[in-house]
Amino acid sequence: MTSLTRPFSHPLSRRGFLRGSAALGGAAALSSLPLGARAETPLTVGFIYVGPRDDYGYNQAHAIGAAALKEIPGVTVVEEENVPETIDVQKSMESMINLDGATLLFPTSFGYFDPHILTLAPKYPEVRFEHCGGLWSADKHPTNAGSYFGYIGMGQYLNGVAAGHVTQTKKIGFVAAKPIPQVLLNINSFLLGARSVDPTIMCQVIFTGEWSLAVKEAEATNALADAGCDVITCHVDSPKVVIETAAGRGSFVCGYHADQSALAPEKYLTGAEWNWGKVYTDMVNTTLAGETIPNFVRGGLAEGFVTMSPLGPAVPEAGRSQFEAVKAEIMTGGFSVIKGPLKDNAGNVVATEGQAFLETDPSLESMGYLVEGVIGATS
Amino acid sequence: MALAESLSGGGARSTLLRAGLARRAEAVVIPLLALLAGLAVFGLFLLTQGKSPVDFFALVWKGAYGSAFSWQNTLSRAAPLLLSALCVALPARLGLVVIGGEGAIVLGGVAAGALAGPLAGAPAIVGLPLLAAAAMVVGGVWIGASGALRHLRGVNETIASLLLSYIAIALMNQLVEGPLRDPASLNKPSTAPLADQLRVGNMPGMDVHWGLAFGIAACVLSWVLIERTTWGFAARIAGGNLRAAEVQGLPVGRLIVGFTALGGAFAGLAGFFEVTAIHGSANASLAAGYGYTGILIAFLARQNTLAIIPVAILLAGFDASSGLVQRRMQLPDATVQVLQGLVFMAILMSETLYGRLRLFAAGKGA
Amino acid sequence: MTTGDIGLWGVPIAVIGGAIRVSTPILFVSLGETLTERSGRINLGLEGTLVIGAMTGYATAVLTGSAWAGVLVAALAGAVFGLVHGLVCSLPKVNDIAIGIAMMLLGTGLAFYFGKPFIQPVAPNLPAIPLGWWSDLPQVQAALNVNVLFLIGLALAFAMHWMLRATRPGLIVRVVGDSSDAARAMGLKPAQIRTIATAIGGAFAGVGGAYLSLYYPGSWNEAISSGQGLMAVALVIFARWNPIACIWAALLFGGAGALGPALQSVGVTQGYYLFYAAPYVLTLGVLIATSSPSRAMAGAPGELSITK
Amino acid sequence: MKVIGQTPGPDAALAVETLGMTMRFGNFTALEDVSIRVAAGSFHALLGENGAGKSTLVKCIMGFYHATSGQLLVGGREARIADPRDARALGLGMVYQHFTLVPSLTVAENLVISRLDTPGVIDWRAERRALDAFMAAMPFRVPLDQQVSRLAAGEKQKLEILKQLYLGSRFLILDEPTSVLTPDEADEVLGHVRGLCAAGEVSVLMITHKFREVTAFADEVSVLRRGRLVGQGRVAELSHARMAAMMIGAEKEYVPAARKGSPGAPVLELSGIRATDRSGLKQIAIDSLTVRAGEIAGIAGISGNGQMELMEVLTGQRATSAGEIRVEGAPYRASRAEAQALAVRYLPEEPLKNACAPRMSVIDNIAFRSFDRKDGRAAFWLSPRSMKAQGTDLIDAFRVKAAVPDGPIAALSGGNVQRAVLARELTGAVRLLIISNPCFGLDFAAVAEIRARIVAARNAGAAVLLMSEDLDEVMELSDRILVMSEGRIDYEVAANEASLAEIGHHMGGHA
Repeated sequence: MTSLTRPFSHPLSRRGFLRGSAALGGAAALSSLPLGARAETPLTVGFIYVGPRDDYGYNQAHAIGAAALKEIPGVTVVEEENVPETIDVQKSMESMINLDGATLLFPTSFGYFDPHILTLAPKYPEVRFEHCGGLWSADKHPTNAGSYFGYIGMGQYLNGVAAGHVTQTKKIGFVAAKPIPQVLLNINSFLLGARSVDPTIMCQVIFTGEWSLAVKEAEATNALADAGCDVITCHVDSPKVVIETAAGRGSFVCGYHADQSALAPEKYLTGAEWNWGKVYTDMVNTTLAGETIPNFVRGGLAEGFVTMSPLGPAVPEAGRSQFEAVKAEIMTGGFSVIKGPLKDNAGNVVATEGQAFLETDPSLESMGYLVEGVIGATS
Repeated sequence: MALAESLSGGGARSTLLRAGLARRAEAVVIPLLALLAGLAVFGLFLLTQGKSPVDFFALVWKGAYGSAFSWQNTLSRAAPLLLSALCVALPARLGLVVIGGEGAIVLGGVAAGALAGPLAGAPAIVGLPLLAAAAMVVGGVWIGASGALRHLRGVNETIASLLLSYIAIALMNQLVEGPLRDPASLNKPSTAPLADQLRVGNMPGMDVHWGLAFGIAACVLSWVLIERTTWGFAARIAGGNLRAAEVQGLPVGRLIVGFTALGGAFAGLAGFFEVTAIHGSANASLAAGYGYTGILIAFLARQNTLAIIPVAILLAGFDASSGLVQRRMQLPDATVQVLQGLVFMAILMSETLYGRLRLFAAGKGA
Repeated sequence: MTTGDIGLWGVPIAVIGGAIRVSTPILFVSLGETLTERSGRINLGLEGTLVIGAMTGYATAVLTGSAWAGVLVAALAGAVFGLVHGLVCSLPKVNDIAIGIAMMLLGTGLAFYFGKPFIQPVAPNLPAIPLGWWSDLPQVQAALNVNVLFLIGLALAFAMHWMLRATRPGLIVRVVGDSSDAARAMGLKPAQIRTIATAIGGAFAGVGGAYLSLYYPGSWNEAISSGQGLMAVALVIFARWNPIACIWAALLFGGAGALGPALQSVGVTQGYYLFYAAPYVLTLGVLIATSSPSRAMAGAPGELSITK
Repeated sequence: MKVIGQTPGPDAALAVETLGMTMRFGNFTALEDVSIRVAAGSFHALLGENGAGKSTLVKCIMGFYHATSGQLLVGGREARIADPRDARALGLGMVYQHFTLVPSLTVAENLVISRLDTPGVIDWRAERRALDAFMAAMPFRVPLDQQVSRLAAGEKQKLEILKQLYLGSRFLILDEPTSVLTPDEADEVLGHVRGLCAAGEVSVLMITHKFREVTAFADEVSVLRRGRLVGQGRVAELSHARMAAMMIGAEKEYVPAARKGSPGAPVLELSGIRATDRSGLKQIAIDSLTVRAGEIAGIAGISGNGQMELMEVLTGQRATSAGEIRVEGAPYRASRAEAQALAVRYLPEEPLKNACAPRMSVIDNIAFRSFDRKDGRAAFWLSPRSMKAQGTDLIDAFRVKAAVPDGPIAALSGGNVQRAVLARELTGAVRLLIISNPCFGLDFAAVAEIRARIVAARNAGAAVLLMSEDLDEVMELSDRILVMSEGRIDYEVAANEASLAEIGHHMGGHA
């Protein structure tokens, strides 16, 4: 019955985390000594998930990343799942610190940051709190906390490119949990990717209101199929239900969070996946080397934070080549999904001619609109 | 009939003192035996899973009560459970089974979160009591409505309170993501953050917020209300036999609405502490299932509000140790749920033993 | 696939389709609960039974490759849960409502515990019958793509109605549910019969769970049930312990659940939480309207603790 | 479910005989060496006070109990009856004091399901034909499609008997079959039963305590007292006085306290009261009812004619749609404050069910009237000590046998529960006492004592409204007798002018 909340990106730097900005690095250096001193001793890393760790989605993506750490000698991984965003997560973190000796924590849900990590970080200055998608800012938050996230909106854009080549009805669908900026950016990216193929394509969105509720997600998927959407993607915790239901209705699907191609091999076009294994391995290696993880870690496709599932058999040749071209362009940097002229679906201008928002642009984090061509409303 | 009467007639020859002692011993020994039986069955369950019950209970001890930290972990979790259990135990004294405390917690929290905005400038001494009062009023109205429907319309309160809690959670989502949403709460829709002076802190020398003290106080006060005041006595009569209470001219309707509303008010207070001591704003995390755990605790405590205190600490201890169990024994988080279910079943089943154990039979008491 | 946008017509079609899809588990649980309550016992634990059914059904289907084997095992698992509930409640002084809550906790706990390895694998789905062949509209075809279990559920409702009226077991269930004294005078053992009725009711709920995991939404995870089991118990009162009325209650509840997404798809986007809450408000409203403080609810079995 | 094939029932009345039947429960001997013979086709009455062993005897015959020693002969052959099913298979049937019909089933359904050999699938058309044929052959009938809950009490009793005949019983035990019937209904039903005996269809053993019925319908009578057979004989040769003497034995009959004084001013006045009954189908309509200080107004009537609802109206448990209740001239709504101020007290029937909290202690139960007042003012704090002191005193004063005064009242015997309730309700000044069936199911000694206390309250100046289904009780206690039937009071007579026949007639609503 707990409600789950999603992380969001705090795009400030698109440099890889090993190249943290000088200013931040300086701040972080202050807290590096205790960690450095512990470097020779075995490192215990704690992971906390808000849902079940094998949900074919968000939590699983993190758990796979955590599993990658178990290969590193001297590293012990402790995990807890289904921890709600209440006092429970505070106590889980403290328990990992006090009873397991964890010194590096990855509480992976967005809602774990404020107030839970913020309450504990000052109390345990020798512990590093790495939060997925948090709101860390140097002037407000403790230096032993940090945040990391990836620009997965780009992945949804590429999903849209693939979808644009496949859709016959020129209508694609999106099952969304809640109308929050991260989700809105994904919806907009999905549509704009499709519109880069055919500007007449429309995207229908349905909000389920919950991060994980199988029956509502299935109903929303059916409603999209009924409305004529022939490519469907989603932003919910466990995309399995949406993928299977959509494929069952004969729609094509794009994945999210993790690779769901096995669920619908014929209908699966591609998917935006997290690749936390790389991120976590890098972070733990940094810690083991006695260095401090920068407080801001961000990355997208280029940095290997986000990857795309291999293209499915349904994507035509033209789609494949455009997909690869756009992906290559994104990898080189400087790509903008939101660029003018662009209106929202209520007719307001959100980007004027020549205006473009890089994926790292902080204003994207407060996105409150759905772009023209999206059928749906933010409230 | 004749059989039963002849038996009771034959046994009832003992001193009052011994009989009283036997009855009291019965009320302690039977639940303890049931608890042990539940734990034993769970131990067997673990053995079938190839896990060691000894390790498990050692970890539970360590995670729940083994150190100062573990105690604080347990007590922090117990705080909301004490109050939500009262939401079940108080109506139960009138014979009502209310299972919708979750709704009162959630809406109580929303009320506190919503009122915190206008009160942002108020000093703590004014602001906090007002927030608490708002939460209690909303929680009280919500559960009191189940009582009122029961009394006025004969609607079954179990079903009504359940439906009302679903409706409350939907309302909370609608309010927190709609009219009450702080525009700055981007990816986790919430009400505006509380002003600093409206945050409730920890009790001195402990890493446990004040909700625990208020929870314990509420349990004790409820006990005094039920056992030591004429209102409580009237409620016990009504709970013991509604018709008898009516014949006595007792204000049954007012008692039903009053006790359900009081229970709801305590659940609302739990919501207040979640917002002011934990979250700092009202959001969907308020629906954390405390209301449901409260049902469990109230029944395990046999609706005795003083017994709620140790039982809540016991169950909070299971919760507190569940993470450790997951981490050390690679058991899924549902393990503790299985444990709770088995203990709950065992204690409910033990109801059948009252008055039937020879050990406690009048005249044969130890 | 050619698809036309059928505009506002989509709403009623989606609601009908949704009613059929979403109602099946509710129908099964409420039919099972009808039988149990008709025997004078209430089982509030069917939510746990539903989840156990979903898990065991899915796991069996994964392991055997047969969805129908899954349904069978789910029914068995549900029957075991019902049996335990029935036996425990046969003990004197044990509160059937509280035991139901405990069974709910235990059932979901066991289902989550043993269900972990089955979240990932894909199980074969139950077959559906395309009753919408006559229409060119894919929406209609989809809405009328009816699962066999739904049809079985309908048949069971009518069968139960007939059974309660015209068979010896049916009359016995009614006797026991209405008057323990009369039942004892006939030499019947009320506790035994209630236990059997609770076990069969549990089997029904187990099948409802199998529908969730093996057809719609068609996968096993911990969020598979959003309280359908509990709601079904309320719906039995709503349906006045009448199996045929259970069909309407379940369809109404299912249709109301489909209303939110369908309205969003035609542009009604405000207040979807409130749309999602509509079935609860509706159920509560009907309960308030049909209850009375001064007399027992019409049609209520005389021995039922919840209406006494 | 095991299907037991129907034993071809005997087609004529059965003779049943017990030989030296003895039944012990632990140290307690409920039945000692009882030998009774019911000849085939005879109507045999079994008389006895409460607790005399009548129920134990018939339960031994029917297989509910297994007699400690003794034999049972059915149709002249020794029968071993392990359980009621065996009894049924032999053709023995019992009609219970309380109906064993299933209220929500129709008459036809009740009949068919009561059979041992009901087929798994019931062919209703064939069953209906058979039932119609069966009914046609009976001297009285009941509508087959009616729900039992909608039948009148007399019809239910007829149905119980029909059911036994339908089941092929050729020996019927009737356990106080007329307790819920009007005298006219009783005469009709027993007349039919007698007719069946005369026709050789059945033999009957009827438990009763009504001499009138014994004289009018039975051939033979056996009388039990304290588990022993104390008398037997042909009814034609026994007078009522002789039967009473056998029943009561040497025990001194209780003489009510002498009445003192005459009725004073009106205390309770009801006018134009209208309320619906529990089924929601019938109306309670009391146009006018007055009870004066120092009198007992007794309301006679068969159960289910609105007495329970009237009691509920007077206790404030049932809403009225019209009318007014006045106590001492002031409007009365039965709030606790009013009841306390006006000293109105209640003794509802079945006190454990209606006037006590069974799991609370005896002391707590005794405190129900007074716990919230201290020195005449409303109190907030409970005072357990004074409750205990008061409770202990009253337990002594009213001779409540409570081994554990702070143990649950449910552990007490019926008589002691009633004494505890009397202790509570009769303490302090009593201006109005409203009573319903105060002696239902109590033993002889308790009945005498409780009736004496009621008369004492009257003599002390209380106005007493007594509702009772026991006509003897009404006749014995009342100064003035009213008859309630179908929700109305339609007959009133001073006790010294009352005629049993007239009252009985009005109880049946035939006025």
